[in-house]
Parts: sequence; structure tokens; C-alpha cells
Amino acid sequence: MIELLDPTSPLVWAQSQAVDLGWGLALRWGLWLVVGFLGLFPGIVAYMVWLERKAAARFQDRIGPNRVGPLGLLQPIADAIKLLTKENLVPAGADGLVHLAAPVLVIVSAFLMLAVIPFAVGMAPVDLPSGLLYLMAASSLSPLGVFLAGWSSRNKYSLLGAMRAVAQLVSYEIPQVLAVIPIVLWGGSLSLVAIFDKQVEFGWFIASPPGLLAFLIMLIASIAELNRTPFDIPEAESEIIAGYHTEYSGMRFGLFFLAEYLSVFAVGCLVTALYLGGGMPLPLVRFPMNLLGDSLPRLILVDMVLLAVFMFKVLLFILFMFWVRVTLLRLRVDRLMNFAWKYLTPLAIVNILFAGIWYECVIRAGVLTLGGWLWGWVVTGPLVVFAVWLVVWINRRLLLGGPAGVGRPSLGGTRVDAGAAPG
Amino acid sequence: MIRVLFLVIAVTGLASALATVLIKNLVRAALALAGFFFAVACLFVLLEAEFLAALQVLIYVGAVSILLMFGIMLTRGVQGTDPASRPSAWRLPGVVIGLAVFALLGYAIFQETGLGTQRAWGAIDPRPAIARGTVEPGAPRRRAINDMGKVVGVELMTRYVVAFELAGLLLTAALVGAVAVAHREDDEPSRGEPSRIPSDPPITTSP
Amino acid sequence: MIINNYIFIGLLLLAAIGFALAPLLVVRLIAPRKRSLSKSEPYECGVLTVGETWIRFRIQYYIYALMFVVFDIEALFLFPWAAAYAGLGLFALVEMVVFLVFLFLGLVYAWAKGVLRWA
Amino acid sequence: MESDIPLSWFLLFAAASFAIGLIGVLTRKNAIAVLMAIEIMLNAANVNLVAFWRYGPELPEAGPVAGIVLAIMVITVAAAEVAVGIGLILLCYRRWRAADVDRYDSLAG
Amino acid sequence: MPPIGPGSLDYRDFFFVAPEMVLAVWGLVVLLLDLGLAKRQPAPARRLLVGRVALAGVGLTLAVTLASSLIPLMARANPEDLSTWFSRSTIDYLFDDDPSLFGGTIAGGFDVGVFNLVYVTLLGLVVWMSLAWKFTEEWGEYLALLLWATVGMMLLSAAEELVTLFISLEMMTICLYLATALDKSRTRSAEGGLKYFIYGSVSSALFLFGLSYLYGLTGSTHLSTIRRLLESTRVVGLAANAAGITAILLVLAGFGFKIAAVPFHQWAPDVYEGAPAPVAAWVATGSKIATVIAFMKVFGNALKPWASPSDHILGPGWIGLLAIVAAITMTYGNVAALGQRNLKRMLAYSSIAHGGYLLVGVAALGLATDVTRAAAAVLFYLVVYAFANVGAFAVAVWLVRDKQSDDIDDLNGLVRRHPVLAISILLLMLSLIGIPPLGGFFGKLYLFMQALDERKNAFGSISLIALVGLGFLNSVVSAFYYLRVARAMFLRQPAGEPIAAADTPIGLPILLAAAVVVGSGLSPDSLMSVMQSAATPMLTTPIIVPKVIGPAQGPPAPKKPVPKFEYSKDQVKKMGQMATGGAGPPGGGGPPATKGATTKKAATKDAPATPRKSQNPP
Repeated sequence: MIELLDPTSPLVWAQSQAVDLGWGLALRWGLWLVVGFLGLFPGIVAYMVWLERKAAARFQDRIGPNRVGPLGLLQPIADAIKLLTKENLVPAGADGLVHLAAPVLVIVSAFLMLAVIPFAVGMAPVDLPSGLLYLMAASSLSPLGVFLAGWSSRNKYSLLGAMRAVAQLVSYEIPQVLAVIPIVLWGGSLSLVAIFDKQVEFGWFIASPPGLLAFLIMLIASIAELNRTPFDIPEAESEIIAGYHTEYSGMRFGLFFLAEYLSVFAVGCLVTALYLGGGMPLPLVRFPMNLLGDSLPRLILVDMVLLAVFMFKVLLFILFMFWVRVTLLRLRVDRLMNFAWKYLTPLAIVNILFAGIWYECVIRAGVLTLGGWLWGWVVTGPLVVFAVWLVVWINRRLLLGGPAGVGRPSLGGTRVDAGAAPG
Repeated sequence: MIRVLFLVIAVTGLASALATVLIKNLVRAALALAGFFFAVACLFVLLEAEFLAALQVLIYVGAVSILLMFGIMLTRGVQGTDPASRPSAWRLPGVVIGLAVFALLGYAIFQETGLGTQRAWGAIDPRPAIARGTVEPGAPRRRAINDMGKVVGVELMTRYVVAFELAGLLLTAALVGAVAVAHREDDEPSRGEPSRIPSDPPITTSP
Repeated sequence: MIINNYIFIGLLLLAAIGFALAPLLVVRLIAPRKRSLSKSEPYECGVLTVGETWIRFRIQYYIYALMFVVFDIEALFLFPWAAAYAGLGLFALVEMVVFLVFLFLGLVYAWAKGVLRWA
Repeated sequence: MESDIPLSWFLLFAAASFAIGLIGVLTRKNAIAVLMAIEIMLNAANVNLVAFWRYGPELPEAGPVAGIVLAIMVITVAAAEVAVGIGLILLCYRRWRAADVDRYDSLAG
Repeated sequence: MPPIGPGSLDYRDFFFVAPEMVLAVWGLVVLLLDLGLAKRQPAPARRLLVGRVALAGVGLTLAVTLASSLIPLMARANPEDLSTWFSRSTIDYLFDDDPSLFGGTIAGGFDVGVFNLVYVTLLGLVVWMSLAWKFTEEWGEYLALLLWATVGMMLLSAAEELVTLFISLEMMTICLYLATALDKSRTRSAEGGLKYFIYGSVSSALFLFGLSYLYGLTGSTHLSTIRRLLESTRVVGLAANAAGITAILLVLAGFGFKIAAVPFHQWAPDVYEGAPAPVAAWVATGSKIATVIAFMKVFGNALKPWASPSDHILGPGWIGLLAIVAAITMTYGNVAALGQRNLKRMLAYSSIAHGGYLLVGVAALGLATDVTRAAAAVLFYLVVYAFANVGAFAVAVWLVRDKQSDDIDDLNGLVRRHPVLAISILLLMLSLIGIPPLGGFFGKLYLFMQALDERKNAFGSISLIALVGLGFLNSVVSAFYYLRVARAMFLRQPAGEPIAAADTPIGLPILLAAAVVVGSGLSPDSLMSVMQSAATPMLTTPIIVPKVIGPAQGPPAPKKPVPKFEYSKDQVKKMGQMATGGAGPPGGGGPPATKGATTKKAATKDAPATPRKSQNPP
């Protein structure tokens, strides 16, 4: 098989032989792992907590953390030390191993999601051909972790909270998954890098009626996936203690906490990469990308612009989440489930069709033309508006008239027609 | 190195499968099953079918195991213990049959000689080569490996379109049927008392 | 190339697990550990629970999980379709619309049947 | 130099998990446990399919991804089976308050 | 031919699956109609209305099936007739007498048309039967599941490729599991559903593992390619091929479960008894036909080279295995049926036994030189069996409706109150036994004659003779339990409350089934010749033109010039008679018999003596 490994040979026997695992790659990966995943991202997350507390305080006319360090900037470190020194309580009769594994699973889910985000040109940790699907798969791990957390605690409130949380998570996972289909359709690939390239060519995907609708669906579903207000039923303190992590304390609780903020960050990155054009500063202009030449300094320059813009967008997204949290009230649990299945899912399904129409109008041509773009808006815009109106109208109507099926005869009283038969 | 990786994954997977079958507690068994699914997904990656691996995780670990957990929660005590297993008289034949099947399959794998010009299963050691470029022999497979989502999509839309639409119908049928089967008109949160058991007298015929 | 990328994913997986376990290890080393009966009680209403925890869940949980699985598999078919759509024509859109209509009507069915009501 | 994984290893893994699943089907009594064992068997078949797809010959008339498409269909069917199976188990559970296959014995043999 | 779509997709292929599409859509229509009417109409009226809509859908499907199978036949018989309606290229397209659709995954030949007609006709009877009484709350769902199960059956018998075959098999069985459990007021229904489900899904796991080995051995999922590859090897048969044997065993286990062959039969009695009677009828007939056809396609076509290398039944090949299973199955089924007092259980065991007879036919197919005749014998048997069984289950419906039980004793003295129906039932029972002038007799005759005809090798024929002898003995045994029904109806005094009059939903299936068994008995040759024409495309391998699927390419490779195969106008006519005979107008019992008699002299020589094969690799 030696001749097959010859770099000049046209054949190789496995993909792994097609690329060398040289020092360059190892260094890159090492940097990503150590600096990115173990250093920068947790750091960002820690300061997100600080930011949220500050922002929430401003909304409520308070000051927020201000004791530890200037502006309370050392607060996250203090929090970490506090968590580290707290006793770790595991309830008697709990399933020790599973109790431990649950938060780990949730953290792993959040970490894995970040692995395919293209932060800038050449700055995706890895570029998987099925990246988006991989991302969805990674994010689908967390309901399992949540369930296990509730189950292993041997506490009925935990379990109740977990069941509710999982029911909510899985319900909102459907609109979330369906909302990325238009992106795949337009990108023509499951790779996030290819999707970014497509957005350079055809403008941000949010700049189209189906894209906007998909973005909104994604946004709402993400808020719910992250268990944040107004979708935080699972941890509704007034109803079921603290939900699935009732029995978690100290650092184990800290892990859930960390995972939540890590997920917020990851979803922010995801939304930015999918809908908001990644690091592109303007929707329909190729601005930094046209500076890209073959020289390294240019690449670095472009990447700096892209990275800055990317992070700015993520920051906006995060601030939006905080804003929503302090502004809106918690939804009732039945409304919550209704919303996923009766509003978002039908819209997301119909939106796939609209996305196909947009593709035919705008992207099929191969180059972005103003005429095509406007034509796309003219065709899909009314459709999207109509669909939203229709779904809302139907739901309203049903709400007033009571759900269909209320008047259905029940099992008991209908034996009357036994034996009745057509002539 | 890749062999070691395979062995680690395979041993983990088989251990999880065994755990699924042996553990009495159903929730833990389902958790072990999720581990097995994950190991299978890892094997798919080793087989260069990462698209399928992602699907495997999305569907099995993300969805099916949740459904199983819910099923356990709805039918068992919350802790999911399963005191009832088959009496030991049943155990031995089951295990013997299983081992016999494994022996047969193992024998078959190594005894296979390859049809016609194909190579024997036992003798295919390095996997068939793929092309570096796009024109050499092995190029279709390379395309399939590098862009599996797209190739699968094209195949589903053309050659397998009937199977694809049928899968949609199957899902709808499963949804409709399962809802119809599980749905109760008087569905109130049950309070633990046994539900109405209709008096359906058991009949006592024997063959 | 693919397998190599997944080696990175594998490393990341290990790193994430390590990242989650390391603080727990630190806790083990530095945090106080005083076991007491009342601390390890389940956090319920202050009264010790007797026997196994036992809740009966309603069937809605199953229905939602069922719908989730069905629509997740729908997504399984949507992903390759969407990725391949560029190379196909409008007929692929039509095929997918047929597929979606079936599942959409499945959703409509569940809705009209009244099983998507929580309470 | 790195050596590749032989095909037979994958096949052995699949055979072993298939046998384990079969043992589970034969020895477990709880219907959900049986369902889980069936899932193991189906997954074993999927490993086979994908291994044969990668290691097998390339026949132009078979299409480039025949094994993969079959595996996708298996995933679909397996998930649908779990959904349907749990529905049926719940239905029976309401009648008997038990999820054991053996407990349902109003039908005489 | 203009390039349509990329790659191998030809839109016109959808023409051939139109019946399936109509049926699938109609399932949704029925489902949503039932739900929509839920609030507005009282339950009995709604049931009736929705049931009639379902029947209308079945009628529509029947029309579409006829159209989709007759138009190609007409195009083949006389292309000029159609030139006013269709373009030249379309007629050329339709001219192919064994088209392989969608890149060779689905067949669209005469066999598919005939059996689609059979399924739809039987489905009509089953749906009609369901209108007899109220047994489920989920009426719309029930009907939808029946229709969708039929879609699975139709595609299962059309599948030419393992992916489609697997998914359609699952479509069929999953719908049937659910339909079995839908009678939620009866405990046994739920239990039957769960048992069916568990046995069925274990069997599909085994089946699938077998399929994966087949795919591994050949590298293809197309039946024709598998056959070509197996034929290309030097070693024929299974000698020293443990992987092949394993694959065969596993696939056989999968099919065996579905047709309830003996080691895998345990589910059948419970399911037949637990399921609502129409569902049981559909499990016993539709699913059995579809499975046996798929079984013949896989074993009789794809795996034919593995049948046996030596025309020796116990040689290394699957025939010996099949013969043993067949022998055990028919003996067990018949012996077990002897003790049954419950009609549905009796029918369950008897259907196990009939499965055994069918397996004898398939074993003979493996050894046969004239494959077409051997397969036609099995198909003939299947059709007659299916109609007789649907009639028998209509009796079960009658009992359940009026007596809430399925005891045979409840039929006591039926002849005094309902003489016509009692005689019809008697005819059905006699046909199931195989008494001479009825269809069942000829079914068995053809089946066993086929087995006896193979006399290339003394030992082989001795084994087959032994098998046939056993089959004959078994038929004698079966007389005892079938005649118990007759004895109850004719010789016993009515006891207790008499059974109420049967109305159309019950009477029609019984009368129609009786008419079919009598008609096919009076004129077996015409049905046999139709079945032979059906068997020809079923067991020949269409050539798949390898088409590179990809976005950028020219027009798809043109369909292969078709080797000329004469469909006489006679056959076209017969096809039409098949249809009208099967789906006769309500209450019309006679048509099949009389029409069949007029074409009695339709010779079997239409079908070529040797099947047209295309073994040469493309």
C-alpha cells in the first residue's frame, strides 16, 4: 500500500490519508483548544454573566455588581471561587454517576456546538462537510442531559421540572431545525463555511422575507431552547422549586449555569453565522472580502474586520436576550407548548416552500442582481406576511371558539350505533 | 492508530450494548443504549460517513432515547426499576441462541470468499481507494464521501423518490396511528388508580 | 480530511469533559465535606419522603415526544434535499412539497384531534 | 505507516451487537427493554450497511450511496417503530398496569 | 425523448404509481374528513358517511389502477389506437412491457397492474365489511391506516430493489400493527397489537440484517443486479458459502414472520383474534399476498442461483430449507386448527397452513425449469385463497356484530334462516379445503402439479412427491375443521338468540368471494393464463441501464429498445375481465363466473414457455 500513500498517486484509500496531520495542523488545533475553547470562550461566558447582571440592573434602575474590582469586573472570578469552595451535595439515594454525567453532557453539548462556527475567513475550528447537521446533532444532546439531571436526583420536583424542560426543549427543537433548512437550501451545502461564502455573494440571508421569518423563528426557538424567560417554565421557581437542577448545588450547579451561558454564546454565534452574514458589516456589500488577496497581511486585516463585526453581532444578540429576559413575563406552560407547535412549526414548514421560491427567484441565476432581488421580495414578501397572518388568525379563531375536538363524542355514550349499518 | 481508535470505540459500544441488555434499571439501560448509538455514530465517522453519523446522533441520541425515557417514565415507577425479568429457565436458551448466532455470523464473515471477481470480506484490509481528483476511478465514491448530504439528496430525489415519499407517508401513518392509539378522550392526569379495565372475559381455548 | 476533522471533534469532546470535571475535582480537594442526613435529604417540603418517588405523568408527554421524533425525521430528509436542491430542478421542490404536505397534515390532524393541548 | 481497519472488524462488531440485541429480545421481559434490544439489532444492521458501502465494490447501476440510503431508511423505520411501539405499550399499560410482555395473557395460545 | 429533470428521473414514471398516490391521498382525505365532521354530525351518520367516502376512494383507485394498467396494455397491443391521445414518444415509453421505473426500483409490468387490482378489490371488500358494525372510536384513523397499509402492499409487490422493498414492507406492517390495536374497547385488541408489533419488529430486524449481508455479498440493492452477480460466479448454490446461508436464513426468517411460517407463527392466532375482524382479514389476505410476491421476487428471482445447484432438493440451496419449513408449517397449522372453536383462531391456524402450501409452491419455483408456470401456480393459489378468506372473515364480522364473540357454534342452524349465505359459506369452506369444482382445488392442483412436474432428478422429485403427499394429507386433515363450520350451519339446531340478517357489508363479501371461488373453479384456465402473464414480468430481470446521476449531463439514456413480447388483444380483454370480475357492482355475484366461462378456451400458450431473461450484463 506504500504506493497509495505516495503524494503523487491519484488514489488514496481513506480520507484521512488525503491530508497530512502535520505540525501546522496540530498547532492550529492546539491553539483552538487551549486558547479558544478552554480560555477565551469560558472567559467570554464569565463576563456575559457580569454583563447580564449589569444590564438587568440598568433596566431595573439599580447599579449591579460594583464591589469586586472596578465596575465589579472581578465579580466573575469571585463567583467562581465561591462555587469552587462550596460543598458538593448529592442527595441520598441519587444515582451518583448519572447525577455527575448530566451537567457534563449539557456542557459538552454547548462546547461541541462551537466547533464549526466560521468566525472569519479560515477561522473556523473545523470545516465539516455536514457542519450544520453536526451542529444540530450536538445541540440535541442537551435535552438528554437535562432529563438525566432531573431523574438522577430522586426528587419529584426535579423530575417534574426535567420532564417539563425536556418537553419544551424538544418542542422548540423542531422549529429550530426547520428554520435552518432555508439556509441549507440557499447555501447549497451543509458546511457553514460554504454558507458564509454564499452570504458574501448573495447578501445576508436575513435580507429576504423567508430569511427574516426563519430568523425570527430561530430566535424565538433559541430563547426557548435556552430556557430563558419568557420560556423558563422548567425552572419556574414559584412552581416547582428550581426545576431539574433543584438538587444541584455548588460547582455542579455552576456547570449548568455555565452551560446555559455558553449555549447563549453558541447560539448567538450560530445565528450570526447563519442569518446575519457572519462577519460581513453590510448586508449586500462584499466589503471586507473584496480586499482579500493572496498576501497574508491582507488576510489578517480582513479577518480582524470580520472577527470584530462578528463579535459585535454576537454581542447584540446577547444583549437582546438580556433585554427580553428583563422585559417579558413568563409564559404559561400550555401556551408555551402551543406556541411551538401551533405557530412556529407550521410557519417553519411553510417557510421552506417560500425559501424554495426565493431560491428560484434570486439565487438560481448564479449572480445577485438587483432586479432578481426585488422580484424575490415582491413574490415572497406577501406570501410570508400572508402566512404569518393566517397562522395567527387561525390560532386566534380557535382560541375563541375553543379547540377543535372539544365537542367530540366520548367513548362512553356512542355504543348506540352498534349494529347500525349502511343499507 | 486508527485501529486502536476503532478498538476503543468498539469495546465501548459493545459494553454499552451489553449494559442495555443486562441492566435492570430501565433508565440506565436507555442511557447505555444512547451510549451505544453514539458509539455507532463514531463508527460511521471511521467509515467516512459523517453525514450519517450526525443523523445518527440527531435522531437516535437526540430523539429516540428521549422518547424511550418518556415511555419508561409513563409506564414504570419513576426510578425505572424493572424487577421482572424472565425466569432463569428462559435465560439460558436465550443466551445460547445469541451466542450461536454470533458464532454463525463470525464463521460466515471469515469464510466468505467473495462473489465472482470480488474480494473476500476477510481479505479487504485497506478500504478501496478513492480518487484524489474527480475524474479517476473511485471518483463517485469520493464525491459521495466528501459531499454526502448532496449526493444522498440527489439519490433520494431521483432513484429513491418512491421510497422517500413512502417514508413521509410512513411517518404520517405512525404519527396518526400512535396518536389514535395513545389518545384518550377523558385524558386527565391519572391519579394512580387503575384505569377502567373493561370486563373482557378471557377465553380458554387451547390449540 | 473528514476523519482528521473528527479527531479534532474528539479532542474537543475530551477537553469539554475535562473542563467540566476539573472544577469538580478542585471542589473535591478544597471544599468542605461534612455529610449529614438532613443535608442529603431530597429538597422537598421539609418532610422526608416515604418509599419510592412516584409521579404519574400524563400522556401528553408521550404525544409531544412522538411529534418531536416524527418531525425530527422529517428534518433528516429535509437536510439532504436542501443541500442537493441547487443541482436539481423545480421537480425536487414539488417532491418535497408532497412530502411536507403529508407531514403537515399529520400536524393538522394532531392539532384538530386536540392532543396538542397541555391541560 | 498507518494501517487501515479491516472490513471484518466492523462486521464482527455488527455481528456481536446483533447477537447481544437478540439475547436481549429473548431474555428481557419488559416490552420497553425488548424495544431497546430491537434498536440494537437494527443499528447493527446499519453498521453492516455502511461498512459494505465503504468497503464493497462500486457498481454503477447500484448508485453511489445505496447502502447509505438504506441505512437512512432504517433510521426512519426504527424511529417510527419506537414511536409506534411505545404508543402500543402505553395502551396495554393502561389495561394491565404492567409493561411486561408475559403479563398480557388474556389470549390463549 | 426530451431530457426531463436531471439524472434518471422520468416524470412519466409517476403514471405507474398513480394508484398508490390516489390511495395515499385518499387516506388523508378520509382522516381529515372524519375529524372535520366530528363536531358537526352524530357518530353513526358520520361513520356511514366517512365509510362511504372511503369506499368511493377505493372505487376511484380501482379506476385509476385500471387506467394505469390498461393504457400501457393498449399501447402495446395496438399503438395506433392511442396516437390521437398521446404523443409518439409517450406511446414508445408505454410500449415497454416490463418497465423498470425510477432507475429500476419499481416495476410497472402486467403483474403490478393485476395485483394492484386484486389489492384494491380486496380492500374494497374489507372496507365495506368494516361498515357492518362499530368497533372503534377512531374511525377515520382506522380507515386511513387500512388505505395506507394497502399503499405499502402495492409497492411491496412492485418493488425491484431492497430499499423500496424494505420501506414498503414496513409501511404495510406498521399500519397493520396500529390498525390491530385500534379497537380500544377490547383488551385483546391492544394485546394483539403489541404482540404483532414485537414479533414483527424483531422479524424486520432479522430481515434487515439478512439484507445487509446480501448487499455486502453483491454490492447492490437491485434484485436484477444481485441475480446477475450471483449467476456470474462459478459456484452455483450455497455450497461452502456460510455468509450466503446466513443471509438466506435471516431473510427467510423475516419473510417467514410476515407469512406466519412455523417457527415464526406465534403471533398469528393472537393477532387474528385480537384484531378487529376486517383488520384480521386484511392481515390474512393483503399482507400475505404482498409478502409472498416479494418473497418470490427475492427468492425466485434475485436468489434463484442459490436455489440449488443440482436440481436436488436437499442439495446446498434454499429449496431444502424451504421444503422443510413448508412441511412443518402446513402440518402444524392444520393440526392446531383442529382444536379451535373460535372462528378467527381457526382461520388463523388455517392461514398458517395455507402459508405452508404456498411455500411448497415457492420451493417448486426454485427447482422449476418453467419458472413462469410455477410462479403462476402460486399466484393463482394466492388469489383464490385471498378471496375465500375475505369471505370467511366476513362471517367472523357477522358473528362479532351480532354475538360479540367468534365461536363457530354461534353459526348453528344458519341454513334455515339464511340459506343463500350458508351455501356460499359452505362453498368458501369447500374451496379452502380444495374440493374439486372450486377454485381452491385448482389452486392446489396447479401448485402440486408444478411440484410434481420437476422430474429431472429422481431424488429431487421423490422429495417433492413426499412434500406433495404431505400436502394432500394435510388437505384431508383440514377438511375436519372446515367442515365443522359446515356442520354447525347445516346439521345443528339453532340455539339461543338467532343471528340477525346480514346486510350488504357482510353479504357482499361472502357472495362475491363465493362467486370468485366458483368462477375460478369453473374456468381455471382463464385465471391461470392471466397469472402466467403476470408471472412473466415478475420473475424476469429488467435491464437497468446504468445512469450516472448528477446535475450536469445530457439527456438520460434512452430506454432500451424493447424485446418484442406479444400481448395479444385477448390478454388485454382478460385484464379487463379480471377487473370487472373483481370489483363487480354491489350484489352482483355472477359476473366473474359467467365472464370467466366465456373465455374458458383462452389458451395458456400466450405466455412464452421460457421466461424472457436478460442475463447479459448491460
